[in-house]
Amino acid sequence: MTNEGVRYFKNIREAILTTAKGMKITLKYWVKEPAITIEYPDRLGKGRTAEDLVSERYRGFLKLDPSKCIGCLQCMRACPIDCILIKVEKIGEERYLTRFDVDQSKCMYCGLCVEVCPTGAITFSKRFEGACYDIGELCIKHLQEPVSVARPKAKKKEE
Amino acid sequence: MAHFLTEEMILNMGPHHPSTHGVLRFILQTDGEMMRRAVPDIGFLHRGIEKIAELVPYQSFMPFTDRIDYLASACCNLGYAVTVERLAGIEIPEKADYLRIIAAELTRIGSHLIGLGALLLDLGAVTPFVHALRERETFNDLMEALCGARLTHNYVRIGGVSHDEPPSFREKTRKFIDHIENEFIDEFNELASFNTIFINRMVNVGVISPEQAIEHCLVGPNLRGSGVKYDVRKNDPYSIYDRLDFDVPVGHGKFGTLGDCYDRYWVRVEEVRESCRIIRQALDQMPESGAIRTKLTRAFKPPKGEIYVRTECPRGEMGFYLISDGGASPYRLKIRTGSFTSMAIISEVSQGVMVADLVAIIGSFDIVAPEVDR
Amino acid sequence: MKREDLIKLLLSKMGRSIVRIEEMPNNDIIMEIYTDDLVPIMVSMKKDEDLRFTTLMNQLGVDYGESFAVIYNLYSFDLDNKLTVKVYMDKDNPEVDSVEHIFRGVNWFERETYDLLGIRFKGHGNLERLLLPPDWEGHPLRKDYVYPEVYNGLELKRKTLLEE
Amino acid sequence: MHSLAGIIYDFLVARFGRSDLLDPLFGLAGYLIPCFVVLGVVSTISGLLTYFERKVSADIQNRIGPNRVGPYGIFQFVVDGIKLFLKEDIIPDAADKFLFRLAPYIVFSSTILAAIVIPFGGPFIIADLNIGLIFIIVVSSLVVVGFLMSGWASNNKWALLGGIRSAAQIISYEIPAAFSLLTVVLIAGTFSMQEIVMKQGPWPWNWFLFHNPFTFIAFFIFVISGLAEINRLPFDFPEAESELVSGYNTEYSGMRFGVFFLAEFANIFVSASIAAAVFLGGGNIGLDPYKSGIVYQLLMVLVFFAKVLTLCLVTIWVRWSLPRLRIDQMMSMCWKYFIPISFSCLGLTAVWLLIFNGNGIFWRISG
Repeated sequence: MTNEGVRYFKNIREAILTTAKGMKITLKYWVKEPAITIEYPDRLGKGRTAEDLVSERYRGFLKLDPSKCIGCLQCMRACPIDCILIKVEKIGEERYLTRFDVDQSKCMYCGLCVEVCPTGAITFSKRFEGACYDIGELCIKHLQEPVSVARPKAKKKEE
Repeated sequence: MAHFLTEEMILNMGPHHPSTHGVLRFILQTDGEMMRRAVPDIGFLHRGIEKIAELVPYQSFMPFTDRIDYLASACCNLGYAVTVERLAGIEIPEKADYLRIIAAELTRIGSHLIGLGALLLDLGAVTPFVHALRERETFNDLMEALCGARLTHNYVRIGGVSHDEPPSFREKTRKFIDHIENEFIDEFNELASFNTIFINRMVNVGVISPEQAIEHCLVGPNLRGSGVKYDVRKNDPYSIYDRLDFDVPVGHGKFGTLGDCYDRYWVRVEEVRESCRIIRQALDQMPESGAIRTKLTRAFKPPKGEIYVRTECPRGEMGFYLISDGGASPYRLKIRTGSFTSMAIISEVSQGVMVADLVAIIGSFDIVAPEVDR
Repeated sequence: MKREDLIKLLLSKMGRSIVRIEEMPNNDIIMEIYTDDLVPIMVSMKKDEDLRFTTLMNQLGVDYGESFAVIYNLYSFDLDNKLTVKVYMDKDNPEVDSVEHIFRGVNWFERETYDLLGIRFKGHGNLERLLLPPDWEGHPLRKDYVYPEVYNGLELKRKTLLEE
Repeated sequence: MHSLAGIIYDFLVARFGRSDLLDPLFGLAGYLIPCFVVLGVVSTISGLLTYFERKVSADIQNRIGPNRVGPYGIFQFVVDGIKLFLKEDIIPDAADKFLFRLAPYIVFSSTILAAIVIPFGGPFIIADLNIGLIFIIVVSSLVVVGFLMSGWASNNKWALLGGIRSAAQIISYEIPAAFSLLTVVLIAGTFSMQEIVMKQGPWPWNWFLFHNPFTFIAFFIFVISGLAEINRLPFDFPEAESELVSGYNTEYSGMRFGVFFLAEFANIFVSASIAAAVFLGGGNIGLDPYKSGIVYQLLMVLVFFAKVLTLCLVTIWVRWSLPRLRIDQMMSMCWKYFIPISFSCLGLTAVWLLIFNGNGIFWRISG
């Protein structure tokens, strides 16, 4: 009986003590600790944009520098889900890039295409806001008109 | 005595229930609040990752391993990379090894933070969950600086890692693990783990004896919660875990019976501390500079063969059984995940508990639905 | 225990059932046995004092083209040994004995293998589809599986934006 | 006659003159006007409490909380109310339509009914019933009817479980709550709320809270059982969003859900005001509530609301600190701990009063 009785009061004491401890911590946060929320997107602070929030290596939308692209199609092959479509056509002597489309609605931002690019033509931008009304807008056509491919020869000699 | 006619109730819990992490479904057979049986119904997140593996090249499969268990993507990456490397006999640079371990253990911390927090959220305590997420935010920032993604890291590559450490990564990581180890866990314990209400909810609920746990192929923290001292990182070390000194926390019936929900919870809390220790050692030992990646041939093809490699993910052993026919993509890749077997044991553990206990049991197993379904 | 010793031990204990036994990468041993001997071998694996493979870590089915195989990964907590057991079966009638009554945790593994590869397990209590819906046709992990285009009136292939 | 209705009656008579025709109207107005005022005040306060709940939880969790509508987002609750009004009100096909529609109003009105006998400080009490405390205990159990009704009428198993849970919970916790209120009745010797307030004084040592150790315990038991009766977090079983989806109000949407929501926060206010009036001296500042000037009367109201607000904030604070119990633990807590303790508090207070001649612990300084 005494054991039971002792446990009865011990339970009450434990309950009060642990509850008080927990409430002390929440009180500390209530009174003292400041909020860490970032008020995205409209109150980021002066002159800050959404793209400043992310780090240097952030993997956002893909970006193409057509002047560097040598049309080697490695990124297209590396892509696990085939969201890049490149067409290279020969017009006369020159090779032209006629299409460079990236389907950002399918892209899973794995970075394999950026990794294999020998010239650094395809890179990640910091843009991450992809909300739009029509999913077709996410299929980004990087080239408006055919662009002649960069010559890889200079690079090859360096190597 | 009058005989009351009672009727059993069939309750459908999920797939859109607040406490079925992800998209799980249980068919509950209850007698009022008391539960007779809970039959799990899985497959809502089945994406056929094993089939995808047979279609894409070895390197290109890496992003898909992120999606096996999205809360611990670096650990899954590591497991797959180790499997392929062991089969193909690829040596990887020392620094890459350390970076991998740091990423994997940071992920383990991040994953456990969510696991612990979500369990508390299921039991009605919202504040500890938000506090855990606050800490996870730091982890997300660290990983973002390291590899550029916050959730699906895709950091590890076959033959190394994708990026070298960014500037001031070591200091930031040290600060983070110091904060977790010295301040956050203690506060979290005081706020939640040692609360009488929480203890009463968790002890003597969902008890799994060591024999039962082995019989049902439980792995990871759920097995260790039952008192079986088994950790792949210790028993079958991969990467550089054999160079690092850490303990394997096991459940010992801290407040109640051995193998109850509280033990599984407590093992996770302790594992966060151990991960902090591992990261600290890895940061100390990591070379200042060096190669981070072994170049593979463009069309990488491992030799013909079969291999089964086990790695330790936050939810337990993640095994990759890889069959290669010498082609560019795996012939067959079986991914054995921890949540799969934990999910299978639920119908046995949940006999005769209350509906509220089922929520605690699911939470204590730390089940992530995509890992069950793959 | 060293791998060579374990192979010798296994050969001496159950040599008659073993088709092939050899080393496997990652410090593992692969042992191919006759399909009919699966249950007695699994029982002795678990019960034998020298082997004590108390837990079944993984189970999978494979479509090898000309035949099916089921692979079991065993592990012994006490002796820290790993073993991979493999049984082959006929392609036309893939059927093997269930080991559910020996290792209870294999229940869902067998259901998954049945679901994805169509290998039937004799003596399994509840052999139903696990991951796929009950009215799904075919077994996706078979090499000759043709991906369906429509399921219950639902179009399964999403049109890519790239195809215009 | 010392009552708010009397004062209003006197004022109206003085303004419009006495006539046999208008006399019953004046008498009715004396009750109806305060009723509408209190309805408005309680609704506004419960709206404000939703704002406080969100703001306090945000502060505790390192977040910001509502901050867009009005200064510091204080008008958030108005916008929320408008949103709920505009939402589609869905009644499930299989529901019992009549009961489904009726339930929220029963819950809300039973909450508001208790406000009739709450002394808001000074003369501001709608009806100073001589059985005020009993009235509160009786009326607050009516909530159960509404909860059960909504749970049953929704024709949803989760909702039904929530309704049954609430019945079990509220009925059990009535007992310790009533017992702890009775300890005060023993000391005050009356059930009238206004008189209970008047028997206390402006200073803490005049309050019944510090009258003797047993009322001190009784206060905490009342506050905790109050939490259980109003379904706040350590005891929010009827809702239990992670177990029962949303409990009894799973199927409700639009303004019907809004009424439930409002009732929940009105409940917090009512429970806090009972505790403040009975244990913490209510709006007593040491002056006669009926004969002092209007400034002092308003000061009394201010004092009362300060105490109530503090208690409300504590209620919110508890919610964001603790996990939820399990239903059987909640029951055993009630029957094994609260009822015996509150009962012994009642008995020991009686003994105390006998031994110390009706004096409290601070009887020397409190005079």
